[in-house]
Amino acid sequence: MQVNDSKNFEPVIAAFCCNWCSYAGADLSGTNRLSYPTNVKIIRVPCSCRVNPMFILRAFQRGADGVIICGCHPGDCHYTSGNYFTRRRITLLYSMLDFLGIERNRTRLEWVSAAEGAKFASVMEQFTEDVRKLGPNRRLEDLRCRKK
Amino acid sequence: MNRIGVFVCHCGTNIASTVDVKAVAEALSHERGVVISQDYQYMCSESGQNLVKNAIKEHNLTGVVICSCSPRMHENTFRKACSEAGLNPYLVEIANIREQCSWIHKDITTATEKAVILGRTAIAKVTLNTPLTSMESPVVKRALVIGGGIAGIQSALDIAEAGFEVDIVEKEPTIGGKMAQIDKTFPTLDCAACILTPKMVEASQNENINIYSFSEVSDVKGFVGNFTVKIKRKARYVDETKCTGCGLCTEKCPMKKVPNEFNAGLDNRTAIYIPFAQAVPKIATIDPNYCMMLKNGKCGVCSKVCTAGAVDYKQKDEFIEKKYGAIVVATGYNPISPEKFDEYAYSQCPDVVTSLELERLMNAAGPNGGTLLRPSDKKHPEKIVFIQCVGSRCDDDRGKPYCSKICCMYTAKHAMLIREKYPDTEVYVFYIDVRTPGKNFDEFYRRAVEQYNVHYIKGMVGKVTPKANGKIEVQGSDMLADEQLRIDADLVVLAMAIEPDKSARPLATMLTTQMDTNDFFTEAHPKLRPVESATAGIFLSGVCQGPKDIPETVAQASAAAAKAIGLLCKNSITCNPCVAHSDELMCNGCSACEKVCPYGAITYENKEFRMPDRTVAVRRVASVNPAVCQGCGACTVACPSGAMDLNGFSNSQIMAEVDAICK
Amino acid sequence: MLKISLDRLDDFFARVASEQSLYMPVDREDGQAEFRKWTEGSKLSQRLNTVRSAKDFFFPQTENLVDFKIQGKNIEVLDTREECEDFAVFGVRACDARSFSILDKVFLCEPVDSYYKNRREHGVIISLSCTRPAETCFCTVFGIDPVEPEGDISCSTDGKSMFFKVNTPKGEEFVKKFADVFEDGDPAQLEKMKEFSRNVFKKLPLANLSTDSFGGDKMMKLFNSPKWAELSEACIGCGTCTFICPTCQCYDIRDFKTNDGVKRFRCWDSCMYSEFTKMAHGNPRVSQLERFRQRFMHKLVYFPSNNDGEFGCVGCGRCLTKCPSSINIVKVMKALEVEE
Amino acid sequence: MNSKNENLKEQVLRASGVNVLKCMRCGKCSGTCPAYGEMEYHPHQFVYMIEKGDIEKLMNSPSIYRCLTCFACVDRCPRGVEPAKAVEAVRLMAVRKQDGNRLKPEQIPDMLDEDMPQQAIVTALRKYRK
Amino acid sequence: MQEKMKQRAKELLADGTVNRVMGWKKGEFGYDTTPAVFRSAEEIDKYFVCDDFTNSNLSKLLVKESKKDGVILAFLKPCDTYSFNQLLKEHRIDREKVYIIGIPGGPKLDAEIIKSKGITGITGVKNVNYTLVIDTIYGEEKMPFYEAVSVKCKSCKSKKHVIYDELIGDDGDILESDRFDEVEKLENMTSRERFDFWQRELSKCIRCNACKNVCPACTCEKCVFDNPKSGIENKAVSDSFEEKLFHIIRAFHVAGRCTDCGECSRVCPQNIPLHLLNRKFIKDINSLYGEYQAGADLDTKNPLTDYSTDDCEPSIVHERGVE
Repeated sequence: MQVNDSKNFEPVIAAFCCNWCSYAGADLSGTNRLSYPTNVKIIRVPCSCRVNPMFILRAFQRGADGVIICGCHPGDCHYTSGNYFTRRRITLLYSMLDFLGIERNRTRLEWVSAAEGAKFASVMEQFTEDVRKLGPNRRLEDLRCRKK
Repeated sequence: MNRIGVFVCHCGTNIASTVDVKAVAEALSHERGVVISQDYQYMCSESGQNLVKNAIKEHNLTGVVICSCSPRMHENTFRKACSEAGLNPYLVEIANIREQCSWIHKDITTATEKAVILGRTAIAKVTLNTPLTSMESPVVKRALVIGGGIAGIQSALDIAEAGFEVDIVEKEPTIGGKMAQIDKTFPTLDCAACILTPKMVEASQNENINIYSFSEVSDVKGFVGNFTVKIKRKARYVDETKCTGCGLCTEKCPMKKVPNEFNAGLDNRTAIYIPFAQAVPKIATIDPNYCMMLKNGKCGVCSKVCTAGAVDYKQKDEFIEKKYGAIVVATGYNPISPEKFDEYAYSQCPDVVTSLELERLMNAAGPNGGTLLRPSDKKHPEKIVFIQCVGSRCDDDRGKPYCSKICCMYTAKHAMLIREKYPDTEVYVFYIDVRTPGKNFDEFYRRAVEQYNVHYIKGMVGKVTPKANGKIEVQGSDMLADEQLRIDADLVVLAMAIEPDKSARPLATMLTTQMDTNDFFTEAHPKLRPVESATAGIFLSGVCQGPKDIPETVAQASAAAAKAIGLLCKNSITCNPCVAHSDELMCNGCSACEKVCPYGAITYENKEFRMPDRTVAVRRVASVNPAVCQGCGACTVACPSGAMDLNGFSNSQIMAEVDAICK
Repeated sequence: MLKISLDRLDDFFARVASEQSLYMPVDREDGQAEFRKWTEGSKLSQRLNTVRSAKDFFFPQTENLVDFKIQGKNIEVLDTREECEDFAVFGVRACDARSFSILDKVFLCEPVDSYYKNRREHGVIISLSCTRPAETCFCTVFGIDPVEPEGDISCSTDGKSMFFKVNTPKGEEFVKKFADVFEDGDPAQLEKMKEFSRNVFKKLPLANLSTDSFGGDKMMKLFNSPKWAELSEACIGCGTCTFICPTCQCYDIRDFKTNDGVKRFRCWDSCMYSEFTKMAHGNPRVSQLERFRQRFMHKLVYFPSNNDGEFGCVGCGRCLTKCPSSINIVKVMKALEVEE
Repeated sequence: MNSKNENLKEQVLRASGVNVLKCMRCGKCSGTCPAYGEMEYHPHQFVYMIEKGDIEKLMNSPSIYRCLTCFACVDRCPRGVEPAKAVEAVRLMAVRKQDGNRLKPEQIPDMLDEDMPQQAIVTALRKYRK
Repeated sequence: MQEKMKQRAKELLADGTVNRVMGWKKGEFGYDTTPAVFRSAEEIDKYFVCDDFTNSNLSKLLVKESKKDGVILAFLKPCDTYSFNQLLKEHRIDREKVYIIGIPGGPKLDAEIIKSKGITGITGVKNVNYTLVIDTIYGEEKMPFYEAVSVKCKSCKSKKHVIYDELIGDDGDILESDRFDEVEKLENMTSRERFDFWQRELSKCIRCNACKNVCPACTCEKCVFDNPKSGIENKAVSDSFEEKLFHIIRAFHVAGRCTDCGECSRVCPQNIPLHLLNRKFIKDINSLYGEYQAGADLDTKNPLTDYSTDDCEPSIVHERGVE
């Protein structure tokens, strides 16, 4: 079980990955045995543009300490334009979260192609470290869901 | 009540060595809804699949979770297996405990913990899965080819050969396109007309092919397998069914000062005209911009001389509507205008010509009957300078950022042909790079240099100045010699960049296909689906997708045809059931979803609804065409009311996954 | 009569707060007042009323009823109720003070609402008489004397001292507990002030509002009045009036899925909401007209008909100030009265 | 390449705003240059040498004063590289090093010779001396 | 002005151009005006009002009204015409059913501001040369007009009507407003300060839904917060997370559609500066994707349903301003 005292803090990280690039990139990092922290749990979505801001907030509500969205590189979207919409929506959402005083490093958007297994692993490693430094998510949590 | 079966795969030792699979199966057996939780050596093996199938029957399962390798590997395998056992294939979820767990984590305790969470997440999702059925949508067994150049002709012939009806829509009075204007083809130097015109005739005679010349596509509705296309048949003022193509009218027409497009404007034609001798269909067309009868009602000569009584000054544009199963886009290209490049003096000097003009100057059917003469004084040019990359590889708005691909080769061709026919002519080619990737291409270029002694100069021309003595001073740099050259030439030939035809952009909008910033159609995948557009049922043929030479164009045309044939062969199309759908009761009709849909899958209709307050109201609501939707989900986020949801990746499913992960 | 001189009032607050929670109206930066827990330096607001009423202390917007702990396939039920600690609310105006008699009728009749009861038993209401009413005040219409407010203890000031009148045994106990801070005082001056205040109330624009047209016996006539359509036209269906109302008492019971089970809680609900009392077939009141009518019929007709003629409104005027469209019970009463 | 050159290159790039990496070595700049014959290093070489970091060679070359700043190369470069601006930046570097050493009007008559283009003199007057 | 409006309304009713008139109705105390539909000249004579307090935006009510039979006349202030246009763009209003008369905008007054100055017992308010003369039961009070101007009018963005059938009074211009100043002030705070600010403000929320229900951009047939299927439905705040979720999602849903009419802040019973959330989105959209004013016209694409291939990356959020 993950222990959430500040000394031994293990962040919970939700990673939304698009099926065509980033999920395949994650698979590749697996195939190449490139390790990244166990804290990262992947949710498969058809396209990064499927990620509703609701999902991100839901994750924070339920106890996630960081949320990362991964999609195809701009221009490479399987659905031609999905990730362009993602980029606008998520930029604005992250900016709003920042405006509300939520720590910036809890959210991230990365473009990871199916060939970038190594990038996937290093992005996850880095993101987990950044979130770990921030400590548990307290500014956007639902107390009713806090782990005892 | 859910009855879920969990099956944990060892994948030999791939999973089992770092994940305690038995512990995972045990832990997941306590999850709500789980009635059976088992582990097995190789779940994807036949006996593994049988294990799952038997469990489905024995426990009457309503959902299956396989903890194994990536769904990208075996999701389909397990879906098929479950389907065979009578469970809807979309009630299967895969927990990826190999690529995402056993392969990347070393510590067995934490890896097992993570595997349990991934399993739990899949269980949370499968609990909300609904059975999905793939829709079938019928296919109209007819194809439309837009554009009647070599690409369109080839695609049409191939589709027709396979036994399907094809319509070609060509905006000019004849099919043939740019290839009809070309003299010889590289690298074989065979005559373009000799190989193209038989194909044109073949197209006109094939009973499966129907040519709508002098026509344009004005509206496209529908989706893969079932497009409804409105075609505008422009008035040609000649009855196609009556005209025999005898050409008498063109001889008698008093209006003889119309620039002849076919000869790149180097000579004139009449107001009623047949573009060239081998035109298909060979039918006269009246140019309303020049015809005196149409302009001021005075003349009528053609009508008088026509024995067939085909001339009809009262003809109007007509619209016809037809259904098609597949559409092949072959709208082709045009060279860009040299007007913007002042330094090359194109507009100041008639002896600065474009390559296409040179093509006509050298053509036996051209203005000079095949003798190469300067347009200005009809003298034989003794020194000819070719300038490559005019407007290609250009970073500013005068030109195009891409390489036009064909110029290096046709310039070599021109140089070679000139040196062959007129050995006393000196030929210089200014180039940046000579690009010759293709079968026999480099050999061809080397032949021009070695055998025909064409002077290739690495460098660009900076300035072209027409001089009083009729010579043209070409000032350019020779970068290898590091000197500036001045050549007094008699003829300067500009290898203009090519650009997609202007009709392509509005067409792309009608077809809801994507284009790049240069107006080339975007293929569905640059490597793996190069002849399909991202919109299902629309295929790309020829230069409309990117610069190509003739063999490449023909190859792509046939490939596009093959794709279209593959579609037309089917009686119906099975659609991916993981598509968006709108809850009409919640839809506001605001059009946000429509605007983000890359496929044009969303349409609106006004429907009558019984409202919660028991009144009846007509509301504008969205509906998704499942045959067109590809399931990206962009609309689900654009929709503020949440009326749009995506099958297989619904809001509630994803949120359940989030909950399970964060638990 | 018990009194504390005004300059020693803060000492009194500090004394009470040292032993139990004390809430009182304090000013916010935006010029409105709200009940806050007393801390060192808190200043009693001079405003007439708080945005939210004192009902919140006894019937909070949300409260947890029971927890279910779910582990695998097992469900464990956890009663989360605890005995409430003693607390006092100071500065409750006459209207809010009367609201408790209305809420009590709802929550303390059989079956008794143990959550509400628990808080009522432990909370002392110290009311404060009004001297400077607002134009929106119409408590007198419902027979409330703003100068002699109800509550466990009622306070009035003569400008120099705060006088305390004990009304209930709970109040008696409270006064005894803090007996050391009170002095004895002569309320003569106070009576004069009260008389003055009563006269001010008579001058209020809504002082002459009549309740004669309302009550249980006119139920069907009022229900069928054609006026509702026009009245409800501008209602945007928000819950502002309900949530700031001291007497609105409707709630919904809902489940919240936590990471390890379910929290069953209740939260205020508003009859103005389209989702109010939603059942399998939907909300029985399908239009905003019906929902709008429900709220005022409840306050002016249904409630009095079930409760010996007592109206469900105390005339605090909050809905008059806060309604986004400025529609309110007064406009409703006037419109329906004309018809009468 | 030593670090000093890198530093100079950095300065030239910053001062000129030119992106030398956009050059595709077509030579059109040199093909169009009216002062080509006067120059030791030609416009395309300027671009290439700046890319290599050979700034000092350029600074010491009279070429920098032969450029007429006619901007023909800027106008015609298909890649938008703007060689004249690069030349100008190198010239500026050289001049800055010479500090206040400027051309005075009275010095001009001595300098005039047959070959020197009028425009070059005007430019030199406006700019600075060798 | 009011008389002209009444006159014109009666004319249009009489000649059958319209069968209803939407405007405002007098209240009890001279400041509490109610949006109302008038059906006859008598009603107009008796109740119609347009004064310094008629600040509510009528556009949203036209969604419902334009579904009824006949044409309705609506008096729209400049800011209301933006909302109207935006609703038109989203196919929420039938243009044919509405006859718009553009009327000059504010500045309109906010009675709450007058009351917050301690003035009470109000029975009438008059504007005498930009001094408010307030009758109260305690006697006459005075205050400068501009001190009582409502928050939304203080940073007016435009006095230009973007849609109308006719105008009463002159059309104005788009203004240079300081409406982003407050947003900027917050942006310049530290993350912690911003968090504290919003925690303090949003914790006041009682989830009355007034902001949502009054908002002309919130015209969903069924709001996600009322829909049990959405997974985020809720009736009352139960945890500090809930009100953040509500306001973030609401602001996000109206992003690119919010015309900055300021109704949300006007109606908030707790005076939460909700408009700052919307303005933050507007400011971001303007600076990242080019100037965009929702409702300004019917053609420009909503930046959230549009894109450019060279849009900035979200990391821009991480790079600018103070953490």
